[in-house]
Parts: sequence; structure tokens; C-alpha cells
Amino acid sequence: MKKSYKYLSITLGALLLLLTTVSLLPAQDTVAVAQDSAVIAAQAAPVATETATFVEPTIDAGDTAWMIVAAAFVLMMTIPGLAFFYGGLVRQKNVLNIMMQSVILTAVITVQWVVFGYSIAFGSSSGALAPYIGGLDWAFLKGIGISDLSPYFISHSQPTADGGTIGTIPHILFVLFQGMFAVITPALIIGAFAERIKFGGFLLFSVLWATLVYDPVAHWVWSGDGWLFKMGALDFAGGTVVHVNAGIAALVMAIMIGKRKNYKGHAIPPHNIPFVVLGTALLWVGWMGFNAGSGLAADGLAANAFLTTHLATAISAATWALLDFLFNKKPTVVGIATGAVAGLVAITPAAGFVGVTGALLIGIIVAVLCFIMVGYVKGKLGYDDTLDAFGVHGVGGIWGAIATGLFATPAIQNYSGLFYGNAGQLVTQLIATGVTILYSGVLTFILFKIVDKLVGIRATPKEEAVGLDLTQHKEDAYTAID
Amino acid sequence: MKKSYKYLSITLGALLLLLTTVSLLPAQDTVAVAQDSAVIAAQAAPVATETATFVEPTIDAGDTAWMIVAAAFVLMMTIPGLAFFYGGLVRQKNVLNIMMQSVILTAVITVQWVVFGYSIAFGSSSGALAPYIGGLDWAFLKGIGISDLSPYFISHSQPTADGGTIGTIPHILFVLFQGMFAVITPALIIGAFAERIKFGGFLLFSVLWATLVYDPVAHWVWSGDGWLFKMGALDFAGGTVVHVNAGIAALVMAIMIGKRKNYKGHAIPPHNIPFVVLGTALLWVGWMGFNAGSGLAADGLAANAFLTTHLATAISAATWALLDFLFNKKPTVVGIATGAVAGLVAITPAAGFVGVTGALLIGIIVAVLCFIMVGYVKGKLGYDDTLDAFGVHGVGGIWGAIATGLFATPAIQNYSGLFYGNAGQLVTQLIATGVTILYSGVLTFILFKIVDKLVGIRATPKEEAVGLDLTQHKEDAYTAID
Amino acid sequence: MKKSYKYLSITLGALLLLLTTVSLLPAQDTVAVAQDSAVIAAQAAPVATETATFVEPTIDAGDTAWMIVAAAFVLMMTIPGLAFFYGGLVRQKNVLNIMMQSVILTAVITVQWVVFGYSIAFGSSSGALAPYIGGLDWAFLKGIGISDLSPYFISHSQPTADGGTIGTIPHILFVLFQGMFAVITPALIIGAFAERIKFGGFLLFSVLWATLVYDPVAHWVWSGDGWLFKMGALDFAGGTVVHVNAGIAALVMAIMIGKRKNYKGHAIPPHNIPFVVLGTALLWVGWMGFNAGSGLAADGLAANAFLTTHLATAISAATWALLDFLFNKKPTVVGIATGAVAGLVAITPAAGFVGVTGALLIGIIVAVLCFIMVGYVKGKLGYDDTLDAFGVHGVGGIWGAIATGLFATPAIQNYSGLFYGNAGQLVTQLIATGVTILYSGVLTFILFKIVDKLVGIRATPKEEAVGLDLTQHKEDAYTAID
Amino acid sequence: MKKIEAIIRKSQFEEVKEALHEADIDFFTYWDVTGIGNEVSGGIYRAQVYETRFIQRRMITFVCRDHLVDNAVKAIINAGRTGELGDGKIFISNIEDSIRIRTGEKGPESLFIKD
Amino acid sequence: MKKIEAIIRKSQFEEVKEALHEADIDFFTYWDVTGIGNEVSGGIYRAQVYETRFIQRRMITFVCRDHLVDNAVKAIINAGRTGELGDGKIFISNIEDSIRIRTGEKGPESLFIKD
Amino acid sequence: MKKIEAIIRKSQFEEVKEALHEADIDFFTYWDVTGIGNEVSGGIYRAQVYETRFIQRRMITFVCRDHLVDNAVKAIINAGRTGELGDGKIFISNIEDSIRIRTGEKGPESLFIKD
Ligand SMILES: Nc1ncnc2c1ncn2[C@@H]1O[C@H](COP(=O)(O)OP(=O)(O)O)[C@@H](O)[C@H]1O
Ligand SMILES: Nc1ncnc2c1ncn2[C@@H]1O[C@H](COP(=O)(O)OP(=O)(O)O)[C@@H](O)[C@H]1O
Ligand SMILES: Nc1ncnc2c1ncn2[C@@H]1O[C@H](COP(=O)(O)OP(=O)(O)O)[C@@H](O)[C@H]1O
Repeated sequence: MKKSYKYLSITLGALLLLLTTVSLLPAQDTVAVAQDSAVIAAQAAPVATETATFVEPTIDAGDTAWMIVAAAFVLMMTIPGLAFFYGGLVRQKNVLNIMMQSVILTAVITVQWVVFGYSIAFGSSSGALAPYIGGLDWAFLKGIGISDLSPYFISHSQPTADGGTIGTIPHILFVLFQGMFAVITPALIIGAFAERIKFGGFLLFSVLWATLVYDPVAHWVWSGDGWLFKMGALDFAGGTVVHVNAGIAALVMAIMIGKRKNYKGHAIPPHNIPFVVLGTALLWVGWMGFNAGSGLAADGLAANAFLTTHLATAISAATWALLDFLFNKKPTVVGIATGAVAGLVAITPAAGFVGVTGALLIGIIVAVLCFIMVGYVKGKLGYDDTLDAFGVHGVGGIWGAIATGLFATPAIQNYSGLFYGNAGQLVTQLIATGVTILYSGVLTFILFKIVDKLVGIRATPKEEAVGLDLTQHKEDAYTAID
Repeated sequence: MKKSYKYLSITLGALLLLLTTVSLLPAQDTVAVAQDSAVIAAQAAPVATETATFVEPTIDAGDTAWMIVAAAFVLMMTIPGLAFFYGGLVRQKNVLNIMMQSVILTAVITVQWVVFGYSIAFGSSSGALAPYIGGLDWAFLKGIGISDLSPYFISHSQPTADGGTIGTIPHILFVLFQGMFAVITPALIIGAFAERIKFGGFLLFSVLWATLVYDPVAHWVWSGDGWLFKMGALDFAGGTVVHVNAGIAALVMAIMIGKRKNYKGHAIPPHNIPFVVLGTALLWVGWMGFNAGSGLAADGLAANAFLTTHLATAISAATWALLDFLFNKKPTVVGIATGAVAGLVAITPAAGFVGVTGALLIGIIVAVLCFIMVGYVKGKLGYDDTLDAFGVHGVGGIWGAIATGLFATPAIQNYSGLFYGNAGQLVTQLIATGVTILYSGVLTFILFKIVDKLVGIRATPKEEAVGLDLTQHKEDAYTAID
Repeated sequence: MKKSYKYLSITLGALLLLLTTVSLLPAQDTVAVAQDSAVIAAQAAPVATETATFVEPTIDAGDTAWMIVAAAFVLMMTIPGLAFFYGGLVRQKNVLNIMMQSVILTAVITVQWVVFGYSIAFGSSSGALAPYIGGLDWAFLKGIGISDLSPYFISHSQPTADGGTIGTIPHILFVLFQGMFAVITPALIIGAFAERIKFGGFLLFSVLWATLVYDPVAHWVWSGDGWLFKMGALDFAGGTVVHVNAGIAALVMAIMIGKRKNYKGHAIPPHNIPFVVLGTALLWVGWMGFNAGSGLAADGLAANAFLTTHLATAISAATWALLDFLFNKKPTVVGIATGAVAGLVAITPAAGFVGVTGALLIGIIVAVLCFIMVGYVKGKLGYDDTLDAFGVHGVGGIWGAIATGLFATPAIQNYSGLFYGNAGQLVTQLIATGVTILYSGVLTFILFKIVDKLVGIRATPKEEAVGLDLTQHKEDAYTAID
Repeated sequence: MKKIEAIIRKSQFEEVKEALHEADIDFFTYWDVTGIGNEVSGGIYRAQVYETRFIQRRMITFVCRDHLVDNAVKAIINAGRTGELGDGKIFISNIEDSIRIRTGEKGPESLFIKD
Repeated sequence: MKKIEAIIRKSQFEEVKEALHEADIDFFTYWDVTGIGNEVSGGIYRAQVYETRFIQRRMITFVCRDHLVDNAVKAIINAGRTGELGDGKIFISNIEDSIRIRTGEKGPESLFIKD
Repeated sequence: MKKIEAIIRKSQFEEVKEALHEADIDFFTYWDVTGIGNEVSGGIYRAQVYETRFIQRRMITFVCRDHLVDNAVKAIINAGRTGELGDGKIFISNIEDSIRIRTGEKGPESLFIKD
């Protein structure tokens, strides 16, 4: 395992080096831009001039209708979406294990989120901690009434009696929508250590990771108090918070847990490719909730996020098929599915900031990057990221975060990237990405060590050979006996 | 079959005894509370003080947007949701039969609903019949125009010109939404007699049951004239109407039709557990339409129903996994799926009346109850409820109906349960549940007898051995020949 | 192949003869009616009398919420809906190929649509071309801002400052919604040539067909400038544009590409019927977006479209099951699924024009027509339409288009069919259908010839025998090796 | 030692299994096969009725000591027979040696558990 | 009586089936197997090209009277051959007895239908 | 020529495959079977623990020249053994003839590649 550490350091080091180098180039107007950003303005300061005929703020049924569905769509991404995308890719003897992991994360993280996760991610704390982590005021959602409006909003808001501003959907709906993100993020990581992890180790690790990595990073980037938010980092629907975060954790986990027995860098064919198609399609559909829902309203911004998401995904899928054809003569189904997911990942942070051109370029480039990464670089580096959780979510997420700093256009929201004259935004994006890589990488490393000590992480060679379905769950996925 | 009757009587008797005993305890303020309840106030009496500037009531696009989707979600629960949940659990030779049953019920009950089902469930009749069954005024939906507003509403309503109150969504949308409930309820029962029923017998039974059991019970509880509604029974999204009702019918059918050949109380492994995961996940997602749609509006109440549903399901799933681990060393996929469905069932009547605490307790307890029921009690009692339609829907539904009388909190709607000082509500719940058990039990028994006489219900031993797919539909689910 | 041409001519000829004959009967008041029709009024002329208190037109959140979801639902129809419906029906060795075709069409046509497809379908061109094809003004969606309102609308609209009228949803959302239709239409055709087409030939053909057939026909029928639109042709959600169009192309392709090796008119059993159920169910659910979304608003018209769609589908499915039972003793799962899809197809053009009676009759009759077509006529004619793309979509689409001219009732929108005293509408429908048959038939024929020359269309006998998954994509759908 | 291969109806499997057990054949191996024989079975696909001679069957095979063969064959015949076309066949061949992997035992004694 | 076991390409199955029919072999049983032999086949997985020597094949087996063996073998060779590596193998072994479950007939006459 | 049939644990397949390779057995065919033997394995279904004697196994079969048999058997025993109940069995029988479909070669020489 010595050698794994080396790889780990090299990869993380290289990534950080890259990022910091670029950061040093044109770093002026960052702060100025950040100042403008009222994107997610929790507990925002007085803004609205109270008009003579003040209208009591109310829930907007249209926005609420869309956000309920958006939350359900994001739920559908994890189960059945991800469960089938990943489940189809593993060998038959491990399919239930991967599906079980998706289902139990949905169950356990939902409870964690209501009990304290939401509060520490989106709540406030006082003093020096405020920019880094929320307090426990909203534990068990206490104090959040059913007709309270969401303190978080983006494009739609309304003035309050006390001169503040507030959203148009119920606060608990915001809690739910965000809760679905908290569920899927650790679920993305499972692709990295698939086919060789103990169930207990996986579960303990995931809950700790959700609490100590996901919740804080979400606070930094999306909470009104968060330091990266204040710095002006743009992350529309979770490029850094979800994909970079999970992707780096995946890389670290893949290296730490070690390769599968008999893994020699060559591919193992998926046991059920139609399941992969099913998962991909439901991810594609559900992702509309993820991205178009992230504006928290049913308006033009949501439509734009839908458009850029759909378009980037489409062209990324097509690009992968083309690369498959050019380099290996045949376009493959797993290839086009991977390309689609890569496109979805990359457009995520940018969906509400870029237009048609940005979406097309983000989609094309992410397919090329991931194609190279999983097809060539991974084999060279020699780590065993079973389902390419890093190769797709990590690489795609980093590219998406950077691309947001390149292609953000004032035609959509009031933010510009490098290509629209604001180099500072790129720097901010690089810093946010670099910080996330560092934090997620280090914490994941530590958590692995702790969990491995406490309950053990790696399945025994025998468990691995027999398969995790039978050894971890005493079940067979398919039984022909009648 | 003599012996089966005995079991039937014992079980039903015990349930009723339990319920009536508890009913006798603190039975005071029931009626008073019921009086208050304008929850679903069909053709409600003048309420709104007509203001100077009367606004013609209109369809609210936001509420309508959500309710269209909610109806589609409930459709998705039956097909493909339930079809795959049940289809994955049976043996390979019976999978098509179970899926066919789900599909044909969707087809046939939809037609029945439009032709007369809706009218007798939600329409009015005059005189002594009014509290028990609707008339045929709305047969073929005649008289319901496309811009008519729903006479049924819960949290959102608007005054009408004649001083009444009316809903905010199209009436036909209410018809559709309720129609999806009418479809899924008989579809739940099929789990009980799976793998051994004649298709013709099943179909005749189901249509009769929908007409003579489902439609009247829906009238009692949800129609503005219904006697249980007037008594103040709370059933947000179908605890008694859907789950207790179907669960008891399932129990009676399982006993009457008899055990499968060779069934010795031991489990038969499911033929395709990934299908079970798919079905569970789509039920989970679709149930948001079922529960969060039952407020008939896109508002805080819908968000609360979503929250309690998601939370109760999550913790019930997690609890089952824990019980699996504690008692049998391994958490199983079928187990967590069963736990999730149990949670969904139990929270259904309560979703719009309880908060976070109620949801958590309902979820934990239902998992324990169903775990004991299907894992231990069922084996002792010896009936063969193939897919535990009673063990999950019956038991979960009864618990949910009772729990609504315990945990209903004025923080959500204006209703209180025992733990919020209103013991009467619990009594009302017990009466409503008891009545449903009795009615559904007796009618199902009679219908079995009639249908058995007319067309026969039990498949022949040979049909059972060969499998229902081939013998009832001349089809094989999977064909490897190419 | 000589013989195939003969069949082609005969079939097309017969269809046209039938249509023109009927057209000659009662052809008076067509134009008058068409004049009234402001259904889809792109860039409509001044209509609204500007009131004293003019309100700036805004996006309606409720309509937008519904239309976002509707677009996602239509996406879900192609992937995973159609991919699984078709994928389950083919032999195991070709399942990936059919799924790949669905996925790549989603990818490629989405890009085509944004790049120029939307513009030539729904944009304007000047001069004589205007009624036939749009210009490139909206290529890359340039000039369409994120808060621009849709120039297309049906039941909901609002006055603009310049005295015009405009829709209530974002323009880009309309682009997206229509883009999903552009994707699924060529995807329907793949059923006809399944199991024997080269992937390259398929892809080139499909892109050309989408551009040269779909886009113009959409322009004719749905664009404000379109000549069939101006003539008053009614097509609520795509009877002629989608189903007749794709169905005829399917017939021509099936004949031109020739039969599968060893195909002797007898059926080849589907490799995975549960997949067929999954696909059918997701089509059924997603079709609510397709039809109920086609009114572009969340209102009574949407609810009516949902109702008629659900009802026609239900009764068509039930009718097929009954026919199966009457003629072949057993109701089959593939049969009921086919009946459901036939019902969905037939109600599509009529959904927003007919009521309960129309829906019931359309549903019953389409099941009978398609049952005869695929069960008897097809075998006689001897062409090999693998998955009955013509037999279901072509036949169902033609019937639906005609039925709209029969059952359209002023109770829904302001249009009447023959049975409501307006024979002219039927004539218009027949003309629109006839024109589409002719155009699609001839163009498809020409495109086949061209693509066959350029890259080849028919797979080699060896490729066909080994299966398209392995030969076109180097993949196996299912791998048991572990 | 003899090897018995029996191709039976899937629907008779339970019966055959139990009959074999009574005939002291406790160990066997089986898998699903497709058979072409005299039997014809039908299906329906979209209103077309079709016939197929490809029938799903189960292959049961076991190796046993010579003196058990007769009883085993009788057991299969009794339990596997329905009397209709397509009940299947039994084939008997010779096995030269048998080895138990766990212990390395050879010959007949690898086929049963001595206690 | 002889037992013929042929491991062939799945893609030649139709041809072999028909050739056997012409060689008077009307009854047989088959199932899918994986074979490791000289042939190598390739796949692509996420831009990685990989090779596998595990090939999907079909096992055909039937028992026939001795005089039919030669023709049957010739039929399989002719219909199953593509000339490229991996066409498969045929193995012939002896069967001591055969029983028709339906009738209990033994020996060669259990293998055909007398009319 | 002898035919070797080995019924092994699926989980030992990789090891057996490599051991056979070292014992000069490069060609073989396998498929999945269900076995009933001494071993008992358990499952859980909705809180009910159940036991089953039906175990998923893998059947490996190959035909080889006589002098390779001993080594092949040893290879399987060594690689397939875990020492616990249910390691499986090896059966050896005689093959009268073997034909390579591609070339029509008969007898032992159809079993290897001469260079
Ligand atoms: N000679 C044979 N070799 C291999 N399998 C055979 C042979 N004869 C029959 N079978 C198998 O037995 C099955 C039943 O045989 P069939 O001839 O239909 O029954 P019956 O003997 O009752 O007429 C066939 O489907 C086939 O799988
Ligand atoms: N000795 C053998 N025993 C069992 N199966 C064999 C043997 N030799 C070949 N096979 C089977 O035959 C298939 C084709 O054999 P292969 O050696 O690739 O073809 P060829 O004989 O044309 O060189 C293999 O995949 C394997 O399934
Ligand atoms: N006589 C037999 N004939 C056919 N298969 C057998 C026979 N004995 C054992 N098997 C197969 O071998 C497997 C392992 O045998 P088992 O008796 O459990 O192991 P062990 O020999 O270690 O006690 C069984 O599951 C069965 O598939």
C-alpha cells in the first residue's frame, strides 16, 4: 500500500500545482465581482424599498410545483438512476451490493440531513465558525414551519415586512431539494471501490464523509455565510460541492483500498448493459431536476439550465461515440452512456451561467478529457477506480468548475467569465476547486484510516471472489430456480 | 379449506377485538373535532364573505401544474412501479402474469372509473344512501366541463359567485388523480394470490372488488357526504381507503385461495432482485405524487407531506436493514426494499397531519411491526400471502391509520391526535379502521365465493407447476433463442 | 428488390386513393373554419385591445413549471421508454443496437435542433418559401433571450406592448419541448428496420430524414406560417407530424431494406418481455407530457388532454386483451402493451379536441385496426416491419388524424368534426394526412437510395446472423462471466 | 460407475427430484437446455399464433454406482412421465473414474459419504 | 448408440440445425456455453480495447443410432465451418442405454418413432 | 482421448483455469449449473432465514489426450480445493473420436495445434 500513497500524493499534488499556477496569473477584480453576487442571499440585508401597498409574502404555487417535482427527479437520479447505471456495470455477483449501497444511502443520509445535516450545511453559526460550518439551530428542522418561505432564493424573491427579501417556495421544500443532493454525492463515490468493499466499512465511511466533508463544503459554497460563496465562487448546481468533491474522494478511496484481485488494468465487461442504459436515461431525465431546479424557480433561468444541460449532454454523448468510432472503429453503448454522464457532470456548475455556445464547448471538451482519462491515463497510473467515479465525476467536475469561469456570460445572469472579460472569475473558480480537492482529498484519506481501524474496509479475497451479493447480503440477484 | 376459514375468522376477530377495546376507552370529543373538519369540503356551504371586488374563480396554474404531475406519478407507481416490485419477487415462470395483472388493472379500472366509478365514489346521491354511496350523476363524467373547478379541495380554495367555495384545479384533474388511486388499490391485492390464480377469476374479482369495496369506502372517507368523513376520520392519502382496504382483502384472498403447491412456509427466492429495486425506487418517487399530491395544491402542506413521506420511508428502510443485521447478520436488499414500502404505506394517512417527530416514529415502528409480521407471525399462522400484501400493506396501513390518531399535530393542519391532547381522534381512527376491516373482509369473502362459482379462481396444479406465464398468456418472459 | 417496390407502390397508392376519395365528398366550409383557428398563432397579428392599465407580459410560473416537466417526460419517452419497449422486443443479440439508436438520436437530433432544426421548423422565412420551411434566423437559438416569451401559445396568452399577443412560458422552453418531439419521431422509425441495419447507414439516414422530412412537416402543420396550419389542419400533439410521418417512413424502409434472413412471416419471440412492460409503462407516463403538454399551459385543456389520452390508452389496451382472448384464447402481455401504445398514438392528434366519448371510440377502434393490421394483413403483404412501427404508429396515426376530423367537439376547443356538423374538418384532416403520407413516403424512398449509395444500409448476412450488438458495437448485452 | 443424463420437462423437476431422493440419489447437477423433439409448443405474438419445436427443458445428470442405476431410472420414469409427447429421454453411459475434489478420494467411494 | 457433442459458433446454429435435419437427426438438445480455445475476440469498454479468449458458443448434443453418426458429423462440419479459427469441435462417445420416459422403451428404439 | 468433467465452485474458477493452463490444457468449455450435494447454503428473505441445497456451480469440460489426464486432474484438485464441504467432483470417461470442425482433422490431432 506504500505505493498507493505515492500515487495519491502525485495526483493530488499535480492537480493542485496546476490550479495554483493558473491562479497566480490574472487575479485582480475577483472581489469586486463577488461583491455583486447576490445569487444565493440567505438572510439577506434590507434591499426592497417597501412600497405603499405592502403585500404579505406568499408561497408561489408555480415555483413550488416545479421544485416539488425537481426534488422528486433528483431522488430518481440516485434510485433507480445511479443504482442501475452502476449496477449494470459491475459483475453479476456484485450488482445487489452496489444497488444496496445506493438505497441505504438514500435512507440514512435523508435521516442525517433532517437530524442535523441541513442545519450544519445551510444554517448559521456565530463568530469565527460562521464561514465554515452552520450551527444546530435547525436540527430536526425545528423552528421551520410549513408555511415559512425559503431564506434561500436565486431569481425569484419577494420583500418581507421587515424590509428583507425572501424566497417564493416553502423552506421545507428547499430542505428536501438540498437533501437529495446530500444523498447522491456520497452515492457517486461508491463507483470507485465497487466490487471489493465491506458493507459496514462503506456505510460508516459514507456517513462520516457526508457529515465531515459534504456538509461543510456545501456550507462554504452555497450558504449565505460561506467563505467561498462570499469570495464569489460560482457553482450553479454542484460542480465543486458535488462532483469535484465526490470525484476526489473516489480517487483517494480507489487508491487506498487497492486494486481488485486479478485486476490488471484491463476492462471487465459489464454484466447488464441495458441496465446501464436505463440508469443513464434516468440520470439524464432526473438531472433536469438537479440543474433546472437549482434556480429554485420555474422561470427563464430554469429553462436555460434545462437547455444547456440537455445540449451539453447530447453533444458530449455524441462526441464520445465519435471518438469511439475514430479510435476503436465502433461506437459503443457504454461509451455513449459514459459520454452523456460526463456531459451532465461538466455542465452542472455552469448550467445557470452559460448559453448555447458555452454548453456546446463544455460538452465537447469534457468528452475528450474523460475519454483520454479513463481510456489511457488511468491505465498508465494503475489505480483501480472500478466504475470511473474519478475519471468521470472528478475530471468532469473540475473541467466544469473551470469552464464556468471561462464561459459565464452576462446574457444569462449577471456574471462573466474569462471569455467575457472577467479573468478574476476564473481565478475564483480555480481557488474553489483547489480548496475542495485539498479538503476532500485529505479528509477522505483520514476517514479511510479511521474507518479501516474501526471496522475494516477491504473485503477478504474470498468475499471478493465469491461476490459481495452473497457474502455481504446473503442474496443472489437472479434466481432461475422455479 | 375448512381450516382456512378458521384462520380468517381468528385473524379478523382479533383485529376487531383489539380495535373495539381501544375504542371504548376515551370517547368524548370525537364529534366536536369532526365538526371542525372542513378538510375536504365538497359542495361546501357558504363560507366566504363576498368582498366588494369579487374575482371570478379561476384555475391556478401552479396547483394544476403540480397535480398533473402528481397524477402521472401515481400512474407510474402501478406501472412500472408495482409491476416490477412484485414482478421481481415472483419466480421467473410467473413474472409476466403479475405484470399483466398490473397493466390490465390500469386499463380496466380507468375505464370503470370514468364510466361510473368516480361518480359512485365522489358523487352525491339523495336521501339515506348519501353517506354510503354516490349516485350516477357524473357517469361518463357528464356535466363536468373542461374549465370547471374541482369541488374538492384542501388547503387552496376560492370563493364562488354564489357564496360557496371551490378548488383551484380543474375538476377533471381531480377525477384523474383519484382515478390513479382507484387503479392501484386492487393492484396491491394481487401480491397475496400471486403464482396460483386463474387470470379470468382474478380479473372478475378485481373489477367487482373495485366497484363494491373500493368505491364505497372511498365515498365514506373522502366524499363530502361520507359518514366516516363526517365523523372526522383522518386519512390524508389513503391509509384506510387504500392500504387497510387492500391489505385485508389480500389476507382474505390468501387464505381462501389456499397455499401454493409445495409451500411449506419457507421463502422462495425472488427471480430478479434488481427489478425489485427498480420497482421500489419508482414507488418511492411516485409516492410523492400520491402523498404530496393529496393536498391538491402546490404549497407548504404538499412540501410537508413530501418531507414526512420521504423521512418515514428513509428511516423505515434503515430500520429494516438494521433489524436484518441484528437478527440475521446481513442487511438484505429485499429487506430494505420491504422496509421502504412499509414506511411509505404507514405514513400515507398521516403525511398531511404529522411533523418530523411523527414521521420518524411512524417509520421506525412500522418497520418493526412488519418485520415481525412477515418474518415470524406469518410463518406461525401458516397462510400463504405470496408477496406479503397483507403483511406490509395491511399491517402498515392499520398502524398508519392509528398513528395518525396519535401524532396528528396542530402545527401542520388544524387536527390533533392523542399525543396532542385529543384522544377522540384516536377513537375515530380506530372506528374507521375497524369498519374498513370488517367491510373489506366480509365483502372480499363473498366476492371470492361468487367469482369462484362463476369462473373459478384457483389455477390447476399443472398450471401452477408449469407457471402462469405460459398457461395464462402463452408467453415466456425471457427467450434466449436467437 | 423489384418486388418490394411493387408492394410499396401498392400500399402507398391504396392509402392515397382512400384518402382522396373521401376528400371529394363534402368539401365546403373548410376554409371558414380554418380562418377561425388561432390555435398556434406565431407572431400573431394585433388582437388584444390594449387596456388602460397595461401589464408587462411575464413568464407564468405555473405554466412554466408544467412545461419543464412535460419536456422531461417526453425525453423519458425516448430514453428509457422507447429504448426498452423496442429493446425488449428484439432478439438478445440486437438489444444494444436498438438502444444505442435511441440514445444516439437523442444526442444528435438535440444538437441538430439547436443548431438549425428549430429554426427551419418553427422560424419564419420570407416570400414563397414561408409556408413550407423556416429560415435560419434562429440558428443556434441566436436572438432568443432567457426571458423572452414563447411566440407560440394555445390556451394561455397575454397582450404585448405593441398590441400583439404572446405566450406565458419562456421561448427556450418551447424550443426544448419541441426538440423532444424532433428526437422521438425518427426514433419511432427504427422499429421497422431493426435487427438488420448498418449503424452508419441508420445514422446518416436518420439525420437526413429529421432535417428533410420532420422539420418541414412540422413547419407545415405547427408553424404560424405553415400551409397546412393555415388550411386548418388539426393536430394537437403530433398525429400527422409525428406518427403518420414516422409510420410511413417505417413502411418504406421496411420494404426497401428487405426482410430479415430466415423471416418467413412468423413471429420471433421477444427476448425480454418485462423490458417491454417497462418501456410501455414509461411511454404511457411520459406521453402525458407529450399530449397534456401540447397545450403549452397548465389548465383545463391540459387536464382534458391527460384525460382523453389516459382513457383512450386504457380502453385500447383492454380491447387488445379482449381480442387476444377472443381470437387466440389468451390475453398476452405483448398484446396489451401493443394495444396501449396504439391507443396513445391514435389519441395524440385528438387529445385537445375530443371528449370522453371521442376518446373511448378512438381507443376501441385503433385496437381493432392495429390488431388486424399486424396480425393478419402484414403477414399477407409479406413485408418485414420488425417491430410494427408502421402497423402501430402508421395505422394508429392515420386513424387518429381522421378521427380528429370526426370527433372534435366544440365542448373542448372551438373546433368541430364531422359528427358535430363540420364535414369540412374531416376533409382537411384527410388532405393533411394524404400530403404527409406522400411526402414522407417519397422522401424516405429517395433518402434510402442516397444513403445506400453513400455508406450502405443493409447489414451483411454474417453481421445479421452474429447479431448487431457484437458486429456494430463490439459489445454483449449480458455477460455472465464473473 | 455410470453416468445418467435425463432430459426432462421443467414442470416435472420437483417430482423427479424427490423421486431420486427416495431412490438414494442425493447428489446431482442440472441446468436448463433447449430441446428439439416431437413436442410442439405454441405462443402468441401480436395476434399471430406461432409454433415452435424449441422447448425449454432441464438436463439432470449424475454419476452413481452401478447397483443404483435401475432404481434411479425407474424413479425418473415414474416421476417424469405425463404420458404426453415430450416427456424426455434418459441416457446411460460409462464413467471410468470419479474424484472428490475436497478429499482426492477416487472411484466409487468418491460418490458417497461413509460414516 | 453414440452420443455426439458439438461445440459450435452461435452464429452457425441455424445452418447446423437445418443440416442435421437433412441428415435425419430430428431430435437434439442444446445450451449456451463459454469456450476457451484458439480464437480470440475483442470488446471495447470505455475507450479501452480488450481481448478475451472466452467466447460464447453453443453446445449441441444428441444420441443417435450408430449408422447415422457419419452423416451427422459430415452435416455439422459442412454447416458449422467458416474456415476461421474457432469453428469448434465434435466429440463422439458411447452410450450404453437410452430410455424414452414417456413409454419406457429402451435401447435404439427409444430414439425414433416407429410408424 | 478422455473427457474430463469437473463440477467446481464458481469462486474457484479463476484458480482452476490458471492451473489447467499450466497443466497444458488450453482448450475447454464451461457453463453454469446448479448442484445438489452435501453442501448447504443459506439466504434471507424478508426476515426469514432459509437454507437451500441448490448451489450455483460451474461445469468445466474438456477432452484431452490420455497422457494429460493425470496432470489435469491434479491441477483441478489443487486449484479447486478449499477443504470445505462442496468442493465438487471430477468425472472421467472415454471419448471415441474427436473432430475439428474447421479442418475436419480427426482423432487426437484435432485436439492440439501442430506447429
Ligand atoms: N436423441 C436425442 N438426443 C438428445 N436429446 C433428445 C433426443 N431425443 C429427444 N431428446 C430431448 O428430449 C426432449 C423430449 O423428446 P420428445 O421426442 O419430444 O419426447 P418423446 O420421447 O416423448 O416423444 C426433446 O425436446 C429433446 O430435448
Ligand atoms: N479439447 C477441448 N475440449 C473441450 N472444448 C474444446 C476443446 N477444444 C476446443 N473446444 C471448444 O471449441 C471452441 C473452438 O475451438 P478453437 O480451438 O478455438 O477452434 P479451432 O479448432 O478452429 O482452432 C472453443 O472455444 C472451445 O469451446
Ligand atoms: N454423483 C454426482 N453426480 C453429479 N454431480 C455431483 C455428484 N456428486 C456431487 N455432484 C456435484 O458436486 C457438487 C459438490 O458436491 P458435494 O457433495 O457438495 O461436495 P463434497 O464432495 O465436497 O462433499 C454438488 O453440488 C453437485 O453439483
